[in-house]
Amino acid sequence: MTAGRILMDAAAEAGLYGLMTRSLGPQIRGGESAALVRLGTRPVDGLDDICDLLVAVDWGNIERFAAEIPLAPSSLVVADPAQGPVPEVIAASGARVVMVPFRDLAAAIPDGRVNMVALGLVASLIGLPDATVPSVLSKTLKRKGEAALTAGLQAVTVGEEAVATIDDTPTLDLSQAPTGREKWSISGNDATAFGVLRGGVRFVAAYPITPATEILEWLAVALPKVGGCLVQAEDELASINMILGASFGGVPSMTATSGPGLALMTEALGLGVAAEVPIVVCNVMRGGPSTGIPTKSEQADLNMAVYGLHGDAPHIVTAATSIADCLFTAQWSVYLAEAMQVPVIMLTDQAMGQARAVIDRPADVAFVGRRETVSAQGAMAYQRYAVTASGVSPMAIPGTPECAYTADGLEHSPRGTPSTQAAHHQEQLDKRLRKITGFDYGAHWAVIDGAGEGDTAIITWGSLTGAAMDAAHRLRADGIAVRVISVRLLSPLRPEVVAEALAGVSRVLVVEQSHGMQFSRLLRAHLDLPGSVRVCARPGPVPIRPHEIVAAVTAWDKGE
Amino acid sequence: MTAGRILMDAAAEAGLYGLMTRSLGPQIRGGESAALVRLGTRPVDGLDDICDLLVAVDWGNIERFAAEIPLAPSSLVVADPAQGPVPEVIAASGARVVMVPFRDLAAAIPDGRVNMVALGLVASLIGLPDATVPSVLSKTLKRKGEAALTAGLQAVTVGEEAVATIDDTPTLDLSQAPTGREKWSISGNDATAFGVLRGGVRFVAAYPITPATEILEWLAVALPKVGGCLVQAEDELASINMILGASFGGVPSMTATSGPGLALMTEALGLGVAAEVPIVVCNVMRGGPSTGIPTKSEQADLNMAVYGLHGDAPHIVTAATSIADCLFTAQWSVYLAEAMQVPVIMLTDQAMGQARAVIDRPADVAFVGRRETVSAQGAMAYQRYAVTASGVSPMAIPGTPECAYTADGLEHSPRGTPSTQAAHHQEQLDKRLRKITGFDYGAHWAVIDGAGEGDTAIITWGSLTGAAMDAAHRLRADGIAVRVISVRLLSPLRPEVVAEALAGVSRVLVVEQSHGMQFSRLLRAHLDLPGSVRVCARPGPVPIRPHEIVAAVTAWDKGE
Amino acid sequence: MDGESMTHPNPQDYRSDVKPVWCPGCGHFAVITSVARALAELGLARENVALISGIGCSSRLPAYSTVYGFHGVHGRALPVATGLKMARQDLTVLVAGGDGDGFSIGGNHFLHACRRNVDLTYIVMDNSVYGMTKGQASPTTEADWDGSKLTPGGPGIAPFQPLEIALSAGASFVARAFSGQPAELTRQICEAICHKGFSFIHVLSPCITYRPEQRAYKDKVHQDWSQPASDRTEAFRTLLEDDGFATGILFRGSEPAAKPVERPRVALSDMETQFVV
Amino acid sequence: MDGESMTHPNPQDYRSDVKPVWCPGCGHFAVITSVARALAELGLARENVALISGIGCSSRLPAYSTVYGFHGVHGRALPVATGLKMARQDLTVLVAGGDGDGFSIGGNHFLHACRRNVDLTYIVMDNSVYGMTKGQASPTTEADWDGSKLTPGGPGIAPFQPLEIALSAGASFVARAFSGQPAELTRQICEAICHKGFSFIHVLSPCITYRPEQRAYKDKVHQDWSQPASDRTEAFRTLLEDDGFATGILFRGSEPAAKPVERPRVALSDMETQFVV
Ligand SMILES: Cc1ncc(C[n+]2csc(CCOP(=O)(O)OP(=O)(O)O)c2C)c(N)n1
Ligand SMILES: Cc1ncc(C[n+]2csc(CCOP(=O)(O)OP(=O)(O)O)c2C)c(N)n1
Ligand code: SF4
Ligand code: SF4
Ligand SMILES: [Mg+2]
Ligand SMILES: [Mg+2]
Repeated sequence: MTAGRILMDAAAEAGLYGLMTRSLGPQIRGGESAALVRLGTRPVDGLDDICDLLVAVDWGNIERFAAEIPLAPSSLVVADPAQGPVPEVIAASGARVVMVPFRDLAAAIPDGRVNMVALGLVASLIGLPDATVPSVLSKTLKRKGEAALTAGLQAVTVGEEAVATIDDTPTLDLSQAPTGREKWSISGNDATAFGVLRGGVRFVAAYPITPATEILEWLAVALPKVGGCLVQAEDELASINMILGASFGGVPSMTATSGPGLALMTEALGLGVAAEVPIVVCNVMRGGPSTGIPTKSEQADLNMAVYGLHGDAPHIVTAATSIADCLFTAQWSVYLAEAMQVPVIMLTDQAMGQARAVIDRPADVAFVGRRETVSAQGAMAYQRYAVTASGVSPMAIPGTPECAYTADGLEHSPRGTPSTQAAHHQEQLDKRLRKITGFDYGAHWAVIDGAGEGDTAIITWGSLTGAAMDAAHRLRADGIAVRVISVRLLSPLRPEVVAEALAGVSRVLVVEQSHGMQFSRLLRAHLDLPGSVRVCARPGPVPIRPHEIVAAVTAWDKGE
Repeated sequence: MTAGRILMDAAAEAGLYGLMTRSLGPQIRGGESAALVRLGTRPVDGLDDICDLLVAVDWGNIERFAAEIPLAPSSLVVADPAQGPVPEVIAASGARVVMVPFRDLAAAIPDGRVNMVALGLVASLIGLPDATVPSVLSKTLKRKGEAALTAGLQAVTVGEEAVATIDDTPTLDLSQAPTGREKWSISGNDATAFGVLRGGVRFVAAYPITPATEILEWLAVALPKVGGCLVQAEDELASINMILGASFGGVPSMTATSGPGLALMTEALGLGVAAEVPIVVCNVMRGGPSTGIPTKSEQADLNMAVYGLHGDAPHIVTAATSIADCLFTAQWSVYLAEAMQVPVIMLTDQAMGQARAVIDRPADVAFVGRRETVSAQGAMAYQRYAVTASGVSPMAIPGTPECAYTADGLEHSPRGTPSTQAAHHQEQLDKRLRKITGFDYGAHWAVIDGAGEGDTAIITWGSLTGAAMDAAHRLRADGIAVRVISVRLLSPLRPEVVAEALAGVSRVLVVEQSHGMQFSRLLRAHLDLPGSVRVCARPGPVPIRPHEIVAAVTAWDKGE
Repeated sequence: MDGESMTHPNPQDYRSDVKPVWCPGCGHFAVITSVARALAELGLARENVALISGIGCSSRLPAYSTVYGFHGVHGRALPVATGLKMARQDLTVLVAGGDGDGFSIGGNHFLHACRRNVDLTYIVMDNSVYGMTKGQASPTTEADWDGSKLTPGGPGIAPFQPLEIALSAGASFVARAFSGQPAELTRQICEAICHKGFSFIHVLSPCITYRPEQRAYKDKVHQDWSQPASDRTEAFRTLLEDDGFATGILFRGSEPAAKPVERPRVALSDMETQFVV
Repeated sequence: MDGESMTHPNPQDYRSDVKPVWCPGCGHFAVITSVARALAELGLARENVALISGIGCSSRLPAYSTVYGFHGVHGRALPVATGLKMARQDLTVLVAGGDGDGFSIGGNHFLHACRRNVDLTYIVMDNSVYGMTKGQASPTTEADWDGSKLTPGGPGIAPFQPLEIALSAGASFVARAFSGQPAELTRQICEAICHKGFSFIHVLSPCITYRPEQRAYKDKVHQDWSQPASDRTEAFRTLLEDDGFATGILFRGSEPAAKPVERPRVALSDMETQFVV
């Protein structure tokens, strides 16, 4: 892991972009793990088809990881001969295997570590400028003292030298790398955390859960520095209700969780809808159902996020389209929640949240949550749930004189008193729907590449966006014009805008990572997709790769 | 309430069918209430368009109820002059109003009660045979002693006599009433309770909630008589997990709840899906979202029931189509849960659950839950989650030697040990989906009236079935051939069978009681409805009446 | 107790015009009256007070008062109040509800609110029954009460001990009152509001409809706890002798209330540096 | 304890071949060993025992044994076990989990399981941390433990008192053990299984990874409670002196365990009569 991160930072110093995801075994701590790094001269939002280079310092339980590390005859595998014969699953790929005695090389250096030897080898193999790794290494190992740094630098050098024993090595063309831009190295979870902070969140309550905990840990440290606070709750029922309380008090609030926690929050989300209390819940998806596969990624909480509330409970569901976009989408989500006084569920996933990317410094966007409030009014004239044209009723914040009201999950009159009357129910249901369907979301509802182009549309969402964009790039290179639509606003899904973005195509390929084709069904439920439709869906944890999307489109071309 | 029930039982003695629903005000106890009774010579599964006869013993808060009691110029309103002038909302309907001094008449009798006078009046007005009301009254008031009975009988007689002051009264043609059939008077909630008992349920855990509590109360008394038991849990999280535990132990189990409670159960429902533990959850829908309108009906928990679980978690959702059908659907639900080792959510609603009907004795159906189990096997050979062709893996019940396994919500291998491997995940997801999509549900997936007939299909579900059937009846009488499909198996919605039932129509009218058109969207998500589609949807609490459905179809005919 | 005071307010100023749904004679009437009196006595400005509740007859309280209210979902009043107070230290936050809401479905939040010691005043109107859902046994119902069809013959479980649990869980103010003695109840509410930390008042509040025998509470209660213990162990010893009908303030501790941590302020733009490569 | 006995079983017969995910040195290893030993000692047939858990490192226990197991969701092991035992009185039902699972998200079920007194044996492996999610504070964590980024500077809350709460809530068997003393733990598990009613064993079980300082537990524990109290008040008095490291069986009550009510049998067809008009 450490080696992977240093490699990526070093590449960033050389002007490259990068992405690093991790795959862990079942052991709580220690045990096997794999770091998957992709580097590029353009921003990297997803993994590539195959792994060009695999450095295996040991083969422990490689079967568990093999599905997530695709190899081909063009791949180069560097392994330690002391770890025994090349496993069948690797050999079967046809990849070229070369041997480097990592352990022996490391053992020859006092305090030498195997992963540092491997790091030096990789950096040199792909041709990173000589100074970059040592430079990052000295920053990283600074705290560990002089001896550790010396050992690290030595090990790296030994690794670099070992490259000489390998011929015909893959390299990166660094000349294409942009220079002079400020680069950030950030994980999706940190980006989400910083995004909600930028959006104005000042209160968080939460219960830890994999893979969302890092969002909370980042905010626990950051919030007190901006006058806010985080409360660790006894469970998710408490955390969601705590943020409803804080937001009722006028303070923009959020929590983060994953599937099982979101399931426990749906009752209170409905309360947020009915009582019109803005909150943001970031749900970092993992493999489901039930406890499922906590450390791996999937896009299968979409149904619950969109439909999981009882009664007619319109609310907003957004999804980040990349690690960098976690920041934008988080900030936008806070903005939407506050503007419409409605709960927003923001979806990301493990593949995004726990991965780290080297990206361009994200632009500062203007979205800061701002709620329509009232100041002191004539005595008792205040109607908390006034029926307005926009559907948004100005909200009194405790402390405002003459406007006290009771927020209520019981159906109510405009004033907020409980009512069982059909007319009040209809009126409030209409109002709560109107405020979110009539809102001007601008162009942010989706990220579109190749707008208006071609006969084929690829429509996707979330962490598959990178693969879809890559696929489109290749298809265009092959002369097939396609457009890619990655939907950021999953609910309310606005049929008109989706239809407009699809106008002119005769084929739609839906790409998603769920066994139940949840995204495709969601689209169908709201609009008639034009022309013929195919779905490229697979459950987690193995992500859909660009070549699979390319293949799906070209198979269609061939009439398959 | 009592008077309404006596009236209905008396009508039943005369061979009539009936339906009684109640509408309550907000007071916890006492306060205003209205009993709506419909009688007929054919089974009555829904309310009619208008109320033929309204007996108002007082006008207290009539505005609250007016929307639920439609009047027309043809209606007869009988009111007590001492209660003041006829309210505007009643007068505006154009109904004929006649005055009867209920209170004075009752006051003239020692211990005379107003509602008994009204009962006598109504029974006589509609022409029930003289003996029926006294006969039911003596059974009902038996426990209250001789004096109460005498007072009751006297009051009824006084009421009957008061009819002489009214001319041109509505009567029922009793000659059409079938005779000699065994009739039951049963509420939807009692029917559900008896249905699950027939299905084999022997353990229930629950937390009280309106309007589901009666199911639980009935079962609390009945279960010990068949060797079972009911546990009142501390909350819904406990109750759903308790029934998972009992069912893991081999005992068919269920719970009942309403929207807010179901919201708290979704995490554990997902566990039931992943660990393959059969359970039945009966959800009696009330107005939503959030606390909503607890005492009134709506069909808006459909989304949550179908989609409300995190991850890809295929399970079964059924819906009763009438009060009588609560019995069948409950029993069938237990059968399905046990046969497929899967959670079943059965939907009914307040309008069905808390209403009472006079019906023909329901047939004894053969569906009794039976689980595929294993007996002692060779040591350690047992695979709890074996991948089978049907998708159903035989289950070992604790107590069976050599088959001990661990039921798990973590993804697992066929043996049941935790696994994060893509292949295991795919295999188990496939299996869990296959077992419910490949099952032979026979014709029970829907109640169909007029199969294959006409150009127009009305597709609906739940407590609107009666109104849809009534509407179809009238349309046919007007020469418009229609078919009605009321879907009992809402999930998995099987596109082929629905399409087959719709074959040949060019128009589909979807009828449902939800603001968000949840049923219509569910259908769209799974199949292309043939021809043109219209949706007749309205939130609760006012049910959709037959004439509205007729109007929707005829408007179409007129090209509106 | 925070926020500015009103000049000589009247208890009526804290009562709204919404008609309670309660049955005539319900013990809960005296609780809303006592809350209004206490707020008037302390002269708290209405806009600086929030009254949070869950679901149940008792939980209807907020709409009947003129302070800010939040009528949430069943069992979750304490978390809502905790979030509000942690985000808005300037408000006085009261929480009200029933024995079902607070000790059954809400039991976990009760435990953790006692421990957390956020400055809230929690009033539980205990009638040993679920009034709202028409009379089922609650955690404080006697083991042999057979008034509910859901538990024929009685729940058969030893009743929940609210004060013992509150003390064990770490509540810093623990009292018991009877709704039939509104003056004492008012006094306790005032003291609880003034106490810095989590205050719990257990109010015996009869349900006239489903537990008519609770009318006899008035003959059973006895004000024994005239001086609050300041030592938890001592309070425990007192409680070991309790018959469930002693009233008064049992315990008042001095642990500091939980508050958000204060840290030097940092501009958002300065936080960005941690991401720069 | 129910069901038939095996003849001279070996503790190994109760251990599965599944490799634990635990870190080397984790306290939980000794707990599965002790459970296996206790089952062997009592000679319980594997098929008549069920081991139920929630989610956490500790909750992984079931898969490592050869009895029937249910690895449910986080915090809900007790209800699963309650349902199982109420439906299947013939089985011996054990429940195992962590301090987060049992006292944080599962706190309400803990309270009500203690009250309900169903015949279960509940073993909580307390390491005062959430091991599984990589080291956050749990309810039993010290107020000033600053090892988690989620609560910088420490959770700041007085630790939850499992034994006091269990006693207050009505548990009928309450004990504490240390996973470093497996013989005593085994003895307690045997006694708890044999006890008719809800038994709670609080096991101090170090998390070597996130709380390495807990290695010192071995120097802190002291077996003080050699004779269980049979009087709840007496047990309470003992507990008022507890430093959190006393081990032994604190209390053993004699309230009858909850069981399904027995009623004369009625045929389903006879029940129909109530509906006939
Ligand atoms: C999640 C959920 N479950 C159940 C209910 C039904 N319910 C409403 S109030 C109540 C109990 C109220 O009892 P208590 O808190 O003692 O208040 P009381 O009415 O006695 O004052 C219940 C079970 C609900 N509203 N929500
Ligand atoms: C509903 C839900 N929320 C959160 C989690 C994440 N989670 C898994 S285990 C755990 C805590 C485990 O701590 P503990 O019970 O003390 O067990 P330990 O790992 O320390 O043995 C948490 C918070 C979850 N699985 N489900
Ligand atoms: S039911 Fe009981 S608690 Fe509810 S309002 Fe009536 S008397 Fe009060
Ligand atoms: S993290 Fe702690 S509790 Fe979990 S296995 Fe490792 S040592 Fe044990
Ligand atoms: Mg109560
Ligand atoms: Mg722990």
